Amino acid sequence: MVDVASQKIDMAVDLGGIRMRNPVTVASGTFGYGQEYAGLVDVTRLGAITVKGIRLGEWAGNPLPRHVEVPGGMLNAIGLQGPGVEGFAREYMPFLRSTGVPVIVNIWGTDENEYAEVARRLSDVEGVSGLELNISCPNVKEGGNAFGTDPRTVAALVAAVRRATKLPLIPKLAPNVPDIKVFVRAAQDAGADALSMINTLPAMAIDIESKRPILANKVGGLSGSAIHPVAVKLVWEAAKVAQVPILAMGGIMGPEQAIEFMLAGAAAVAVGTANFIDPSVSLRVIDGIEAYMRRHGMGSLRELTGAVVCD
Amino acid sequence: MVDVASQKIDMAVDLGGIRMRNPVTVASGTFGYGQEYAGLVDVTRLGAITVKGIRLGEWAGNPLPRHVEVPGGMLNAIGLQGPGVEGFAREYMPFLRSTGVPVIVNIWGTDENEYAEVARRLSDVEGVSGLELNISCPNVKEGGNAFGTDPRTVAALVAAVRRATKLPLIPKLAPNVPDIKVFVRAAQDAGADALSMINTLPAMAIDIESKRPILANKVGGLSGSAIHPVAVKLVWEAAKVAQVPILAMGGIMGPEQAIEFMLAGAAAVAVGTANFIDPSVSLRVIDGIEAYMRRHGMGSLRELTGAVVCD
Amino acid sequence: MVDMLCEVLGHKPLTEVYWELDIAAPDIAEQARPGQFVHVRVPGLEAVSLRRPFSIFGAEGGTLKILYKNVGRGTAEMTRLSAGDRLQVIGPLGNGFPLCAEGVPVLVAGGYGVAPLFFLAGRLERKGVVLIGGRTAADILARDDFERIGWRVQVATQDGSLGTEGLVTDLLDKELAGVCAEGDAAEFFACGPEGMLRAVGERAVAAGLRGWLSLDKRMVCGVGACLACVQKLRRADGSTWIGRVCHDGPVFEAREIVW
Amino acid sequence: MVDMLCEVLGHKPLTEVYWELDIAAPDIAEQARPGQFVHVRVPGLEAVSLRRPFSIFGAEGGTLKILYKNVGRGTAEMTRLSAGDRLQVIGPLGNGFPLCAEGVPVLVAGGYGVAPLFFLAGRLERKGVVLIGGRTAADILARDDFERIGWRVQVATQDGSLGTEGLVTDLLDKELAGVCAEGDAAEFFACGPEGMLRAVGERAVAAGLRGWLSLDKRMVCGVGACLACVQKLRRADGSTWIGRVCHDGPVFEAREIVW
Ligand SMILES: Cc1cc2nc3c(=O)[nH]c(=O)nc-3n(C[C@H](O)[C@H](O)[C@H](O)COP(=O)(O)OP(=O)(O)OC[C@H]3O[C@@H](n4cnc5c(N)ncnc54)[C@H](O)[C@@H]3O)c2cc1C
Ligand SMILES: Cc1cc2nc3c(=O)[nH]c(=O)nc-3n(C[C@H](O)[C@H](O)[C@H](O)COP(=O)(O)OP(=O)(O)OC[C@H]3O[C@@H](n4cnc5c(N)ncnc54)[C@H](O)[C@@H]3O)c2cc1C
Ligand SMILES: Cc1cc2nc3c(=O)[nH]c(=O)nc-3n(C[C@H](O)[C@H](O)[C@H](O)COP(=O)(O)O)c2cc1C
Ligand SMILES: Cc1cc2nc3c(=O)[nH]c(=O)nc-3n(C[C@H](O)[C@H](O)[C@H](O)COP(=O)(O)O)c2cc1C
Ligand code: FES
Ligand code: FES
Repeated sequence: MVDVASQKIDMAVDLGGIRMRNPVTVASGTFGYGQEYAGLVDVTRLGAITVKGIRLGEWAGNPLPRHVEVPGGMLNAIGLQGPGVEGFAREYMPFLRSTGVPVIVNIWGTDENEYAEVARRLSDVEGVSGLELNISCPNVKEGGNAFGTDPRTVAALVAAVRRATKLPLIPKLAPNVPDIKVFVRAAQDAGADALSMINTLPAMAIDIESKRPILANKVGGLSGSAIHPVAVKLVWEAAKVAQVPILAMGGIMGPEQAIEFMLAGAAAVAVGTANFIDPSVSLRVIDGIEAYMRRHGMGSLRELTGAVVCD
Repeated sequence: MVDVASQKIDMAVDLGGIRMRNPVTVASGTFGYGQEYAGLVDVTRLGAITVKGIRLGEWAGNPLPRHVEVPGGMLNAIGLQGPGVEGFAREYMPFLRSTGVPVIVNIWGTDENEYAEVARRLSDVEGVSGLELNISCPNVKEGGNAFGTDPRTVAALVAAVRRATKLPLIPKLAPNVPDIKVFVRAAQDAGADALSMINTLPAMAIDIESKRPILANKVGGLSGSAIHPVAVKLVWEAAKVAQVPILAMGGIMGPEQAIEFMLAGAAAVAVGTANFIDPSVSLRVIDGIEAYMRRHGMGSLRELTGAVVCD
Repeated sequence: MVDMLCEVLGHKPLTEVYWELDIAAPDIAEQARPGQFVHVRVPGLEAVSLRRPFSIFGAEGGTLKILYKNVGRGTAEMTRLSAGDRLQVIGPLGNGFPLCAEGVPVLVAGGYGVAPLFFLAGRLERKGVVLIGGRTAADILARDDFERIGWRVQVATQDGSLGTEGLVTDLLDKELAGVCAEGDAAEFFACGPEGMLRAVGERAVAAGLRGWLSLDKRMVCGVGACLACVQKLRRADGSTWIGRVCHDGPVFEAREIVW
Repeated sequence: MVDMLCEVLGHKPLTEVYWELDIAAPDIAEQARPGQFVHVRVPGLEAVSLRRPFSIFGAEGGTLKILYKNVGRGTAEMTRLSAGDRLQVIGPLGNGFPLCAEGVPVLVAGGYGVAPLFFLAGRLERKGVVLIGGRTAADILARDDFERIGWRVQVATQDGSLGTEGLVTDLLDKELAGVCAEGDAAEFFACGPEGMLRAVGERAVAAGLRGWLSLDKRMVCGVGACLACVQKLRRADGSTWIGRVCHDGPVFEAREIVW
C-alpha cells in the first residue's frame, strides 16, 4: 500500500470502447433519459448516462399498476414503454449531447432483425456512445428474458447486432440461469465489447385480500438491495471467464456495494433503484469509490477491479 | 362466500402421501432435528417436521464463517453438516417419533447411488414419512445445485431414488433456472410425489475492507424476505404444469407470505429463516391461514390452493 | 425542484387518522404552486424504501405543510415524527392548478383531497365554494380553515353524520344548478378518489365547463423518469399520448383524460 | 429456556461505547447461570434481521442485566432503547461456567468479557482475582463492581493508560506464579477475544490447571438448530467432534478445544 493521500487517482475506464471518466453510470430505466433528474443532480459528473430501453417504434408498455414495493426492494413491470428510435433521437438526444457525457442506449426488439435495425439506426445518431442489448427483461412477452436464457439465441442476437453496428455492444445478461459463464462466452464470442449484469429477477406479488397479482402484468422484475448478493455472485463467476469488461448492477445503495462489485471483477457499475430514493446517490458512489481507493492506496481502477482475495 | 365463522375448517393436506394435519412445516436446515426448538415451540402442532439435510455418512460441512446477514435476509454456507443416516436414526429419530408429527428427511449425496442408498436405508427407519431430495444446495461442491439445474440429471436422480424407496419423494428444485416448468415435468415424470421449492439463491458477499469473501465457502445461499417474490413467481409458474402438490418456501415471515404461496398454487408451505428470528412463527402461520380461510369463507385447503385470480 | 433535508417544525393529529406535518423547507415553499406535491423519504423505513408523495397543503413563510392520512406502512411510520426530526424532501413537483378561474371556482374534495385545494383556495384570484365529501364526519377536514379564509363550505357524508347525506357530487349538481341559475360561469377543481374525479369530470364536460382534476397514481421516482405513474391522455386534436402523472400532472383538465 | 417480551427497566451508557441494559425478565433471570447468554431481537431493525446474542451480566430479583458494546448496526440501534420499550428475548441459553473451582478462581476478561465473569464472580463458591485487559483505559469495565463484591482486581492496558502496561496474559503469568508460590491450586475462567482465550487456554494446559473459556462465535439460531456457530472439539478419548457453541458451549474447557 502506497500513500496516495495527495496523489491523483485515475478513475477513468474504457468500457469496451466507451471512455468513461469514472466507472459509474445509471441503470437503464431508472434515470429516464437523463434530463428528468437534471434539475436535481449534476448529471455531467456521471461516467455515462444509460437511458431507458427503446425499440424501433413507439411502445406503450404495460397497464398499471406497474410497480409494487417489497421488502428489500421493488417489483416493476413497466414493459419497456418508450418513444422508439426516431422519437428518442429527436426528443432526448439534444439534451443528452449537451451533457458531454457518454450515452449508452438500452435497446430491445421482438426479434433479431429488430435488434439489428435499432442498432443500425442508432449508429447514425450523433452522440450515442454505445448500445446495451436488453435480452433479459422479465416484463415483455416477446423478446426479453426468454432471449437471454438460451445461449444460442444470445449468440445469434449479439452476432446480428454486431453486423449492424460499429458501436460498442454491451449485452445485458439474464440472471436466472444456472451457469452465467456459458452466457459470458456466448456473448463475447459473438462480438460483445462488454457485458452488463444483472437485470431484475423474475418475481411476483399477490394481494391476498383481492387474491389477484398486484402487477397488472402479473409478473415483474425484482430490483434493489434484495438482489445485490445474487448479483455479486454472478459478476464474480462471470469475471472468471470474461475477456471483456463487466458493467455491474443490482442493489447498489451507496459506494460499498459498488466497491463490492468492482472487487468481484466489474470494470464499471450502474446505480438503479437507489436513484428513486436518493437522486444524487450515483455522485456519492463516485466520491465513495475515490475515497476508498485513496484509503487503500490504489492509483487506478485496474488495482480495484477483480481485487477480491480468494485463497 | 359462505359464512363459516362457526364452521369447522379442514386444514389437512395430503402432500404426495404425507398426511399433514395442517399445511405448515419448517424448511430443512432451519429447525435442526426438531428437538432444538422443542423447548420453545410446541412442535407437535406442526403439519410436519422437515429436518436438516443428511447424506450416507457423517459430514463436517464448511469452515466458518458460515453465514452473514444481508439486507432482506441472510446468506448461509453451512455445507450440509450432518450425522449421516445411522447417526440420524439413532440420535434424532426417537424424539421425532415421539412428537407424532410426520417427519420429512432432507437427503443428498455426491452421486445417484448415494441418493438412492440414503433413501433405501431411510425406508427402513420407523417414523420417516417422506424424503425431500436436496438437489439444489448452493453450498456443496459435489452434488447440490449443479444436479438441480440440469433436467436430465434431475430425471435420472429422481428415477434412481424412486426405485430405491416407496416413501413419498419430494425433489427440491433449484430456483436459478430460466424455466422451472421443465424441471417440474422432469421430476414428476420420473416419479416425484410432490415438489419442493425454493432453495436459497446462489449469492455472495465481499468484505470491502479485507477484500475477502465473507463466507469461508466464498459463495452461499440467500434466504429470507429478499427471495420471497422470486419464490412466488416460481411456484406460480410451476403450478401451471404440476400434477403433484407443491411445498413452497422462501421468505415466509408470517401468515401473509404463506397465503400468497398457497394462492399461487402451493398445497403446503415451509417456514425457514423466520424460525431464527421468531421460533414460534410457524404456529402463527398455521393460525393465520385458518383465520384467513374463515374470513374468506373457505372450508378446506382445496379452496385456497391455486385460488389466485388472473384474468 | 430541490432535494433537501428538512426539519420538522410541528406535527399533530387532526383526527384519529389524519395528521398535519409542518416542516422547514424555504426553497420548496417559495417555489410551490397549489396542486404541486413533494416526494418524501420517510425516516424509520428501510434504506431501500421508496419515497411517498404528498400534496402541498400550505407553503407560507418558508414552512411547508402536509396533511396526510395514516393508511399504511409509510404513513404509520410518519406519525412517529416529532419536532426536530429531519426528513429528505424533493419538491415542488408536478404542474399544479391554474390560478385564475373562469367564473365561480368550485372546489371538490374527498378525504385528503382537501390538502391541495386548501392551498389553492388561498391563492385563487377569486373566492368560491368548496364541497367536501367523505364516508363519515371523521373524513371531513379543514372545513374551518376554508371558512376562515372566506370560502363557503358544503359538506356531504355518506352516512349523513355531517352535512347532507349522500355523495359530494350530489352537492356539485345542486351547486351547479345554483350557479347557472345566476347566469354565472363556473370552473371545477377536484382532488380525491378516482371515482369522484371521474364523476366531477363527467359533469364538467356535460356542462361545458372546465374541470381540473388532480390524479392520485402510485409513484416511484416522482420526476418522470420511471414511467410507473402513467395515464392515457387526449390532445386537443384527438390524438392520444401517454403522460406521466408526476411530471405532466398531477392536474389534468377533464377533457384530456382517457379514463 | 423461554422466548419472552421484556420491558426495559433501565438503560445507561457506561463509557462512550459500552452500555448497560436492564430488562424485566423474571423467567429468564430465575433460571440463569453465569456464562449463559440471551438472544435478543433488536427493535427498530428490519423484521427479517437476525437476533443478537449477549452474555448475562446479572440476574437478580427478576431483572436481567446486559452489558454491551456498540459495535455495529444492531447494537447501535439498541442504544436508542429507553425504559418502557419492549424487546423479545430468548434465554437462558448455553451451558455456563462450573460454579465450584478447584483452588483460587482466576477470572480473565477482555472487553465485554467482564459481563459473564461479573455474574460468575457473584455466584462462585470462593472469591479470587479478576484480571481485566484492554487496549486503553476506556476498555476496562466493571472494576468497581468486582471490588464491591470482594474480588481483587488487576488491570492491564496495552497503552498503559490504566494498570500495568501490557497484555492481560502478562498479569495472568504473574498471578499464576504467585498462586503457585503459595502452593495453592487455581482454575481459570475467561471471556474475551479469541486470541486472549487461546493464550489463557495454553497457560492452563501448560500449568496442568483447568481453564474454562467462553467462545464468541457469530450465531444465527442460538439454540443449536442452524449449525452456524460450530467449533471442532476433542473428547477425553482423543476423538474429535463438531460442537455448537450456542448449545454445547459457549463455555468449554481448554483441553476440549481444537483451535
Ligand atoms: C400526487 C399525489 C399526492 C398525494 N397527496 C396526498 C396527501 O396530500 N395526503 C395524503 O394523505 N396522501 C396523499 N397521497 C397518497 C399518499 O402518497 C399515500 O397515501 C402514501 O404513499 C401511502 O403510503 P403508505 O406507506 O402509508 O402506504 P402503503 O400502502 O404501505 O404504501 C405502499 C406503496 O404504495 C404507495 N401508495 C399507497 N397508497 C397510495 C396512494 N393512494 N397514492 C399513491 N401511492 C400510494 C406508497 O407510496 C408506497 O410506495 C398522494 C398521492 C399522490 C400520487
Ligand atoms: C455467546 C455470546 C455472548 C456475547 N456476549 C456479549 C456481551 O455480553 N456484550 C457484548 O457487547 N457483546 C456480546 N457478544 C457479541 C455480540 O453478539 C455482538 O457484538 C453483536 O451481535 C453485534 O451486533 P451488531 O449488529 O451491532 O454488529 P454487526 O457487525 O452489524 O452484526 C452483524 C451480524 O454479525 C453478528 N456479530 C457481529 N459481531 C459479533 C460477535 N463479536 N460475536 C457474535 N456475533 C457477532 C451479529 O449478531 C449480526 O448477526 C456476544 C456474542 C456471543 C456469541
Ligand atoms: C423501474 C425500472 C425500469 C427498468 N427498465 C429497464 C430497461 O428499460 N431496460 C433494462 O435493460 N433494464 C431495466 N431495468 C433494470 C435495471 O436497469 C437494473 O438492471 C436493475 O434494476 C437492477 O439494478 P438495481 O437493483 O440497482 O435497480 C429497470 C429497472 C427498474 C427498477
Ligand atoms: C441456515 C440454513 C440451512 C439450510 N439447510 C438446508 C438443507 O440442509 N437442505 C435444504 O434442502 N435446504 C436448506 N436450506 C434452505 C431452506 O430449507 C429454504 O429452502 C430456504 O432457506 C428458503 O426459505 P426461507 O427464505 O424461508 O429461509 C437452509 C437454509 C438456511 C438459511
Ligand atoms: S413516478 Fe416515475 S414517472 Fe411518475
Ligand atoms: S447459532 Fe445456530 S447452531 Fe449455534
